Amino acid sequence: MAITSKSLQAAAPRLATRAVEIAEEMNAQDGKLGDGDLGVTLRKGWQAVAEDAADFPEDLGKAFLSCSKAFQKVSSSSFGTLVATGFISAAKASKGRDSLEWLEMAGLLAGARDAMMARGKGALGDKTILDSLEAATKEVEGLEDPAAIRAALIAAADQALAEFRDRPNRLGRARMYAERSQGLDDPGMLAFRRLLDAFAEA
Amino acid sequence: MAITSKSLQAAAPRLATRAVEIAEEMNAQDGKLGDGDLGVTLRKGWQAVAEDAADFPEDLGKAFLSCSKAFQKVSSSSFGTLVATGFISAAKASKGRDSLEWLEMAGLLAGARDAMMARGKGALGDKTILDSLEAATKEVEGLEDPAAIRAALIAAADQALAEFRDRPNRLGRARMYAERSQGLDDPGMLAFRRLLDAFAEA
Amino acid sequence: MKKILNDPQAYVDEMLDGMIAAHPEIYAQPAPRVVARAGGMRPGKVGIVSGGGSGHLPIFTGYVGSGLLDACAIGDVFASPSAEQMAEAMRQANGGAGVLRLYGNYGGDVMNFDMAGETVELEDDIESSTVLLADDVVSAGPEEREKRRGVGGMVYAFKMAGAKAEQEGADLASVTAVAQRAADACRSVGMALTPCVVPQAGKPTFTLGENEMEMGMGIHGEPGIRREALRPADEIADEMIDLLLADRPIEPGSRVSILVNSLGATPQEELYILFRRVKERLEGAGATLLQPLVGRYATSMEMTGATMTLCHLDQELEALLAAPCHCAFWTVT
Amino acid sequence: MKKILNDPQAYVDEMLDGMIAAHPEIYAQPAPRVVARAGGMRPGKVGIVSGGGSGHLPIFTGYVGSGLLDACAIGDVFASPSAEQMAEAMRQANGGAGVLRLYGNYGGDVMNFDMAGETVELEDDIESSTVLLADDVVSAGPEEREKRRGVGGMVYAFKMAGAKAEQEGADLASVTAVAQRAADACRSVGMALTPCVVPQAGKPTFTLGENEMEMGMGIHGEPGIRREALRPADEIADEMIDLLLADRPIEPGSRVSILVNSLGATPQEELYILFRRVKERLEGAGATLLQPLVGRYATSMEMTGATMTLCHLDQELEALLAAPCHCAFWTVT
Ligand SMILES: Nc1ncnc2c1ncn2[C@@H]1O[C@H](COP(=O)(O)OP(=O)(O)O)[C@@H](O)[C@H]1O
Ligand SMILES: Nc1ncnc2c1ncn2[C@@H]1O[C@H](COP(=O)(O)OP(=O)(O)O)[C@@H](O)[C@H]1O
Ligand SMILES: [Mg+2]
Ligand SMILES: [Mg+2]
Ligand SMILES: [Mg+2]
Ligand SMILES: [Mg+2]
Repeated sequence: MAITSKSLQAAAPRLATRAVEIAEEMNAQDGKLGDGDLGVTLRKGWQAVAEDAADFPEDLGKAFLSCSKAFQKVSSSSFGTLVATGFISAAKASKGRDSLEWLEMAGLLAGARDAMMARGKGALGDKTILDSLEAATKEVEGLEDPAAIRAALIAAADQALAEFRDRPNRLGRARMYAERSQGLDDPGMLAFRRLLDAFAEA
Repeated sequence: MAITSKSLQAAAPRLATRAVEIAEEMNAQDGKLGDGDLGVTLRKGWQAVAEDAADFPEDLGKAFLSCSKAFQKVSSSSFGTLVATGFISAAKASKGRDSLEWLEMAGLLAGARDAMMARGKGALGDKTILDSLEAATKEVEGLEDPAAIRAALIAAADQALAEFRDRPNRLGRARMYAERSQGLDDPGMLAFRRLLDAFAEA
Repeated sequence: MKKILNDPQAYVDEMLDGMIAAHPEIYAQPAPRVVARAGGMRPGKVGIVSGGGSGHLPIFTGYVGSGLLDACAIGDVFASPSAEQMAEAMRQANGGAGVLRLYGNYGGDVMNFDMAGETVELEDDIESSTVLLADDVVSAGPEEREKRRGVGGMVYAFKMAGAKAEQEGADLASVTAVAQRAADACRSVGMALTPCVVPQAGKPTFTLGENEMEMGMGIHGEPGIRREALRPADEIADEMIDLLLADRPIEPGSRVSILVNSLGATPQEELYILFRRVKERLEGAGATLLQPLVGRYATSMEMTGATMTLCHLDQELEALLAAPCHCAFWTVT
Repeated sequence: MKKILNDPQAYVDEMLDGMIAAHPEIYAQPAPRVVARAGGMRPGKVGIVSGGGSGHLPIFTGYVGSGLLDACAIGDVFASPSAEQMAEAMRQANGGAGVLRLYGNYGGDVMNFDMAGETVELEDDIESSTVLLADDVVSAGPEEREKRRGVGGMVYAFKMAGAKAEQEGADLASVTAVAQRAADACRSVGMALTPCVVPQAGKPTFTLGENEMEMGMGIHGEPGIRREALRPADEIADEMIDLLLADRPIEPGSRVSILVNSLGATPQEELYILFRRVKERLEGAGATLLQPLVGRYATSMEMTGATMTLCHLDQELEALLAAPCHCAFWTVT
């Protein structure tokens, strides 16, 4: 087994369903210190991906690009743009190939992390989705069994949340309220964790 | 004795003093249904007349014109303009003369009433200063003793107030609140009455 | 009172100082509370003066400029200027060809302008005429049209009469006739959501409930026709257009302009939302809509609400509306 | 929520429809939420695009017009447009000579515009550049200038870069350089008295006491430097000028322009009261004040408050500021 256009196609509706389920919780979490649109962003973005999934080309690079386009079309909030950026990085990494090995997952995550860092001018430690990706990259390094990768991702996401919960936000809207952000989960990090449940069911 | 530039000169400071005394009461009365500036108008207007009084020319017509100009200079509210208009009418009536007989008082009042009616497009019965002037004109008709004229003016002013108190305002700002104006003295009519006290002291 | 000011008594004079300091190439203040064109009066041109209370910028003083007014007298906030100030404005606007007094139908203003007219006719030998705007349809019935308040129609009348007066050879009679036609062509209506504060009074001009609006309210807070819960923009637009068309219907082939005006705080965004519907309605009624005006053309400081003025055009008025003009608030090239 | 609207979700789209219906000779909407010049793009001209959240008219879309912007992408109220909309705006502004992205420094906007730039560079072969406005002096210290928010400085940058791009032979590098110089020349500061309501949120962006003001507040209600009792206009003007001059002093012989801007509800009258003092201060500091702008140039719907932008001119910027331009909100002839 490997990561293919078909497997993306299969995952898309599950992620969209999960995004719908968590939308309200994510809006609320984002609304505590931000503009409360994260749930909408996730729902619209993943639904757009799911809608386009039927037409995903065989070329995995192009399939990832379709995912990016879908997010760009419907979302303009930071998280949507960052996800779209992550997909572009994956598209570049898999350009011209029909599949990636599971072993290459760590590389995909690291690539997305770096691209999103460049896009959002963020740094590790700012308490954002970047920190979740960093933890995930480390955790899946060297793994090639999808079930193990799945478990590692969840563990990494939980661990990042726990590690950063009491630290202040240094990026995004919440940074204006750095103090008040201590004790609150970063909404983007929380969203990452919640979305992984869709993989867990697979 | 007669009405001369000198007698106007003498009356001016008394009226100014009286206007200062009643300013607050008149602002309050005007403020009930209007813009609350009647006291200011009276105070500024009569003070301007009193200031210019030293330079009143002998010609009674020109002296009345000076009174009009003084009011025009400092006041822009309806009452000020109407008073200025009344003075113009008196100026026309006494043009080229050094004095008027007291017997001519009724004619002066009637002339002022008509000029103010033309200026303000008002009618008798609208519950305004015009109704006070109408009553005054009738009451002083034929009188030639200043003391009798004084008493007649006061009686007329009181009588007009009593007659119109419970009727609705049909002109000026208060007309917008016709019903609420019933039971309230028209501020312009009240001002006319109060200013007469300055004559009474003379 | 959430206003940016120093001494409330100085509100008008400091405002005028600032306005003239900001646009010295357009405005001058030759006497206190009298604003005239910076370039002076062109000899032989019919002068147009207006005036009234402060607090309505760009009305009145803002519209002094080429193709518009020649001079204005301006009073305290929402109060008439004095007759003497109006007389001075007329002197400033005297180019030897007569002066038109063009302003809104408010009792105090009318008395003072009439008196000023008599003064300059006598003392300065200035021939003059008067045209009053009485365009607010809810302020009096059609049988008493002349009693109506003057509101947004002034904007059209200033523009059209102003353009006419710039024409070579236009005399007082023809400028007056155009102004009267423009005034007669306008129908206006307003609605309000929140009041403004007159600086010298220091309190709101009226109060409305948290979710209330008043249809038909005047620009100084004069009572309208109905208080009710705030309605959707399209319904507000519909009722305002209905009121305007009931007073003067659109005839087949009519050419009209409309002013969708903010009283101050209502943002441009919301004017466009209203305009969107207004345009549908007017075109639906068979009119051709020309040169619409959407913005802050006649305000009441920070009042929230909107007014609409429908101007029924004829060929000359249409051309005059399109003619060049320039002031700090309106430039047509 | 005392706003005139229909469905809050439709606020932006109905506003755009109305705006384009009102000024079809100036604006077109070739794709949803993308506004371009009605006349299309002149081949060979460098394109200038901007964009950002709605609710700031005339910013952003209002400044599409000759001598100004070529296209804009516009998001929901106070929210970034999507990267795809920005890419489309760049396509519309593509005359084959490259496109400058000129906009305010807000995280979401920057991410999306960067992404859009990469997209059109790859897919449409459009060369492009970026200049960010970061002019709000209280939003970050001088050592972190690049982190500042972009506010009223946009008005000057649009005007100057827009005028440059109209010049025959101006290439992307020179238009970008002028835009950067204009951006670097601007210093801004704001203050607020009352909030606005974002239609989709339905509640005020912040709360201030009955008699409170906040100095330094951002146009979306971003925290300022101090809440305090409302002060007199001259003191407000003084503190704002002090903040601007502390960040960049006036040098002997300096030529400057200033924008005294209403956030929406603050009336023109009060801007002039502020300007009166501002002019005294700037001239007192030895500057020559040129082409001041006093009005609603960058708003936050019905917010009450004012912003000031001081623009330090050089010879070219001064000429570009005076060059002709035309949009629904600003005409220079
Ligand atoms: N510049 C950035 N770099 C990395 N992550 C970011 C950045 N900005 C926001 N995020 C992440 O996105 C989340 C917020 O997303 P979203 O609600 O879409 O942002 P907004 O509505 O403020 O544009 C944050 O919790 C954070 O994890
Ligand atoms: N058109 C008019 N004709 C006659 N009297 C009038 C007229 N308008 C107002 N008045 C009188 O003036 C008084 C109000 O004066 P004032 O306060 O100066 O008016 P305002 O402030 O409304 O212009 C009224 O009480 C009434 O007696
Ligand atoms: Mg958000
Ligand atoms: Mg957002
Ligand atoms: Mg009064
Ligand atoms: Mg008054």
